[in-house]
Amino acid sequence: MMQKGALNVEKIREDFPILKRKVSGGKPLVYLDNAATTQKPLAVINAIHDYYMNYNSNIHRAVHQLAEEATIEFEKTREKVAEFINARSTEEIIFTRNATEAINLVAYSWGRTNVKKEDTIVITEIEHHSNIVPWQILTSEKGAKLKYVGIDDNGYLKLQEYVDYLDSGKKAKLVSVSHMSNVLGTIVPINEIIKMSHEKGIPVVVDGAQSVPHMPVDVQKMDCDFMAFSAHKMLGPTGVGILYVKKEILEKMPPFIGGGDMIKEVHKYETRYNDLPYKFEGGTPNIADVIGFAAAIDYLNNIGMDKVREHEVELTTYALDKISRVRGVTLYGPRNSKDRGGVISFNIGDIHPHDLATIMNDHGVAIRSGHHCAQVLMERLDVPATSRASFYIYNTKEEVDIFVGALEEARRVFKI
Amino acid sequence: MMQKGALNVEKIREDFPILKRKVSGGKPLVYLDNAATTQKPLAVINAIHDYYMNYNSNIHRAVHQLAEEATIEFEKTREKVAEFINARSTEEIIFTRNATEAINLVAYSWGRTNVKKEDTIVITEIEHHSNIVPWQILTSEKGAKLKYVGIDDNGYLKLQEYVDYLDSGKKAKLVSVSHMSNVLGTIVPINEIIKMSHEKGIPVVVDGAQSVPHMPVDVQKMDCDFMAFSAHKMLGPTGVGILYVKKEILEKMPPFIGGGDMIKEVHKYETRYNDLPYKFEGGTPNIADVIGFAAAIDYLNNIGMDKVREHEVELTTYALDKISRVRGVTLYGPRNSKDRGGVISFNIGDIHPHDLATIMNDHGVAIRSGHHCAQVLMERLDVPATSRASFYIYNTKEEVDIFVGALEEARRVFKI
Amino acid sequence: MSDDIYREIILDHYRNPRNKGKLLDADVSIHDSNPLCGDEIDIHLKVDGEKIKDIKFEGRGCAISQASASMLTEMIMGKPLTSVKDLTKDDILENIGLLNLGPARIKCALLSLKVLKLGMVKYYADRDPDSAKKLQSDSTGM
Amino acid sequence: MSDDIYREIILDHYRNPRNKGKLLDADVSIHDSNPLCGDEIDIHLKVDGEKIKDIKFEGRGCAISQASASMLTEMIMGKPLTSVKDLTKDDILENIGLLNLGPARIKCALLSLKVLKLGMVKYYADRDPDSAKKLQSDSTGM
Ligand SMILES: Cc1ncc(COP(=O)(O)O)c(C=O)c1O
Ligand SMILES: Cc1ncc(COP(=O)(O)O)c(C=O)c1O
Repeated sequence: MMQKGALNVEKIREDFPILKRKVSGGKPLVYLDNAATTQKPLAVINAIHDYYMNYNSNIHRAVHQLAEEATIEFEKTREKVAEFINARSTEEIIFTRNATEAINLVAYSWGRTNVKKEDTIVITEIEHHSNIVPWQILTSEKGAKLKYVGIDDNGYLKLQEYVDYLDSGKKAKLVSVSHMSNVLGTIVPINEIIKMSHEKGIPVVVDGAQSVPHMPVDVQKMDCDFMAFSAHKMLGPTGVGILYVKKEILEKMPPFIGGGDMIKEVHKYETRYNDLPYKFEGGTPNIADVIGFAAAIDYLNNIGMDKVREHEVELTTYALDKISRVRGVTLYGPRNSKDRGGVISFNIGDIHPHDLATIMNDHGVAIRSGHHCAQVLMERLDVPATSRASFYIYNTKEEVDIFVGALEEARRVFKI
Repeated sequence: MMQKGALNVEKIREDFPILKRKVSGGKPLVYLDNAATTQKPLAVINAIHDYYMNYNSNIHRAVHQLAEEATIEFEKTREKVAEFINARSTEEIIFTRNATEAINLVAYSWGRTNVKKEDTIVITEIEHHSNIVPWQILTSEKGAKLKYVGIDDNGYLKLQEYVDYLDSGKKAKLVSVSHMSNVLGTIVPINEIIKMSHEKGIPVVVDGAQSVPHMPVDVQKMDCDFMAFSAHKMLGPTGVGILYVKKEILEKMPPFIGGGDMIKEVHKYETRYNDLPYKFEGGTPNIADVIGFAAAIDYLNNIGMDKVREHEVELTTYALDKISRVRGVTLYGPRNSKDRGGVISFNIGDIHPHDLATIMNDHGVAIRSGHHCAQVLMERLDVPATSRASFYIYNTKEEVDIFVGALEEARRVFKI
Repeated sequence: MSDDIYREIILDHYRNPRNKGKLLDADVSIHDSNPLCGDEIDIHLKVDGEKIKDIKFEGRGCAISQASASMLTEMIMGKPLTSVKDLTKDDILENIGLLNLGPARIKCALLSLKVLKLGMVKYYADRDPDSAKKLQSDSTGM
Repeated sequence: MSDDIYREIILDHYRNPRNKGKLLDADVSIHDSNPLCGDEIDIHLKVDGEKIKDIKFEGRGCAISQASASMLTEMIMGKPLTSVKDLTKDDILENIGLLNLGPARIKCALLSLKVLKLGMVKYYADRDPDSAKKLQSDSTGM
């Protein structure tokens, strides 16, 4: 059956050793927690292994052979990342620990330089805490304001609210918006938002943590000013985030983390900072994992991001249909798979999501439950928590069936 | 011969696969760049491998089995780190990307809250850029001052300068000092510095990047307020730094990186932060590598940090003696191995350190050359750069001999 | 497994919580949430000399956290403070009959105990600083 | 390998650099350093109509960076700007006879060319913005 889909999933699954694992006393693992972090193909695991076995070394500053090899591989990843999102140059690619740190870098460096008292930063109700808290900290420090653009009851962004806001002559210093919701799956009309914002001279930060792993993303076409995402959500290792910044903006930003590697010359009381992007990478980087990330990008490129998206649309359509037939289920977010990613949030009867996740786990099904680091959205949906199943390239319709079967089991356990 | 030393180095070497590598067309690798980063034992490489093969998952927030397994292992590392440096509790242990980020966390969070105009922060001439630049940024932002304690011509800290400074009634808001110089190897009298500082109510940051990997360190005995170090310099993976902060201080610090995981409750315009230490760990952590780091700590504990130190003193004594016999060599730093770590900086004739490193590399010897991220110290020594050989548990006297032989070769190539 | 956890009594306390609500003349009220999952519990205590005269809780969250809170209020209602002070994790897990919870779900089961301990920290703060200190340290890591 | 790199001529230029020093009436002076190793080069240019009338360099660093700078000054002294503008990495590496340098040491060899390009960016900034832009982009990544 899988052969008919966008991807040869059976073949892909062979590249992911963990998928052979049994959990909960012998159940095959059905991993549906991909929005939190994805599994890693052997190629990524081996790349890290190979680095430590053969050429582990600190980079940039040394002449010996291991250091040269490590430096070359490390910088190759930067080239691959730049190409993957179609940045103009590697100078625009900064490695951080994760998407969260990438957004904080913007808030600390660009934000503290540019945001003044009474300024407004615009975000939305679908944001992940990582795209809320840094702006709360910044605005409260500066005496600036935070404005939320709302969503409608189907989980779509109320773009008109933002249009009206701008039309009324109100100003914004910065807009920071998630490209794809990690709860509802909603894909926001990012191109319009950016176009409208630029017309008023407002730069835009895109939280691409959920979009970059799951669909083709082109920063030049999109014309965003900043974009943040995490390697671990796209087959890569933990500990690597990426911040893309347009060069002309980056050139004017003061450094964030001060230390080794980000300087050109340090004197007692003054310092000349390093060229881009190194100015923003203080200290020894996460060398092994950055190198491992290159293998993840290769893997995704081999498949093709169009195909990744196609597969997820197919699977999401199938899953939405199946889940909606389970009695007592409430689904959140857009019902049209074309408008959303492969992230399905729902509740069922009065079963709390944690309890549901526990029951799912008994059946080998790994889903996530809770607020998904999106409590503002939870308040908007007026639920304390949701359950969330999220897909990636290795998930199958058969797994969706197991998941839906487990849902029925949960209804039995809770006697609803 | 090794059997007579503090460690069974032959046996240890078997645990480090990379040491079997040949470089520069067939030469056995002699890795003497350990102050930059150390090699990793198989146990560490396998721990990371095992994580990705068997239980990779995001942590803390999920109920499913993989997440539970990953969370347990992740938090086990925190316990091991706390025990390793004898912290009072795991609440005092924060995972960062590297030592650099750890120091920046102090500068941003504690520093921006406590340092005011005209305040003085005291550091020393031996500091690594990672313990200079964050304070330059902070003091220049706040209109505060930076004061350097000097060193004498043998590379010892001029403690008296600091004594005189305090005795003259001058104030300091914070002292931040490297426990062991990454260039000279100098071990500073950290207990005295802390005692003197505390008598005046001045908290002390210890940059333990070079000391924690190489000698027993006990934060309670030392009574430091903050300590920063990096896993990758002590057999651990890249991408993991540790910040230790006394709980009573940490409790009063505002957050640094805002985002997922570091919050308790997020509302639109206000947020309650998480318990310690999570409040300071925003976003998905570097899960695999933190878990891998536990294996490094186990490895060092198995050997015993006393033995590690003993081995390095022995090797350093041997190497200092041998190198000082090479014609044209200038050695920097204390000559008594008891006062220093296994880090030897030197120059030879008019051979620039980069050229020397290139020649060394031809002989399979990996040393570092340059300013070692310590340009203030280079200015003090009045050299543009030095060559540096640095040791760890797997290095042998035979390797020192190969290194010294290569030095003689360099003299021939440069005709001196 | 799930069937062992979600026994009749747990579902009953979840759906029909005992002692749920506000306590207007409470001596101590305290709130905490489980950052890992967002479960929330408020506990209100009325202390009469040396015993718990009345207790109510408010909260939202999973069956385990809410049933555990409900069962906790029944367990300690009218009990002397001295014994309540020393309640351990195991006491609670036994009380609700769940001894095999994994580390994530155990936090749910213990949230109400944590809140209770924090409430008693508040209560003892001036009256008996040593007990307050001990309770505070008991509550961390729960 | 080392013997191939540190040939007589490289050591000679390193120990007896040509055109080293300041140029008091320079039209352009520019400084840069290699952040990876700290090598520093200053180049001072005197431009006479369309050609390099005089060039001097100051610097400190390794034999490769200093010899390369010294040899560069000899190479372009008196040459028309138009040809100097188009100098490539390979021209330099050929000039110093080092075609097999690894990525770290190649930065040493090219530092003086980078500084020269940056100097010409400065020179062309107003005179010929297009050339300035091209030179700027040539110099990045060196
Ligand atoms: C003394 C000292 N401090 C700080 C650092 C910075 O460590 P990292 O690059 O891992 O942040 C180093 C290592 O380079 C060091 O030697
Ligand atoms: C939309 C969104 N933004 C940001 C993040 C933060 O990513 P990380 O935890 O890797 O920093 C996530 C993932 O949790 C996310 O889904």
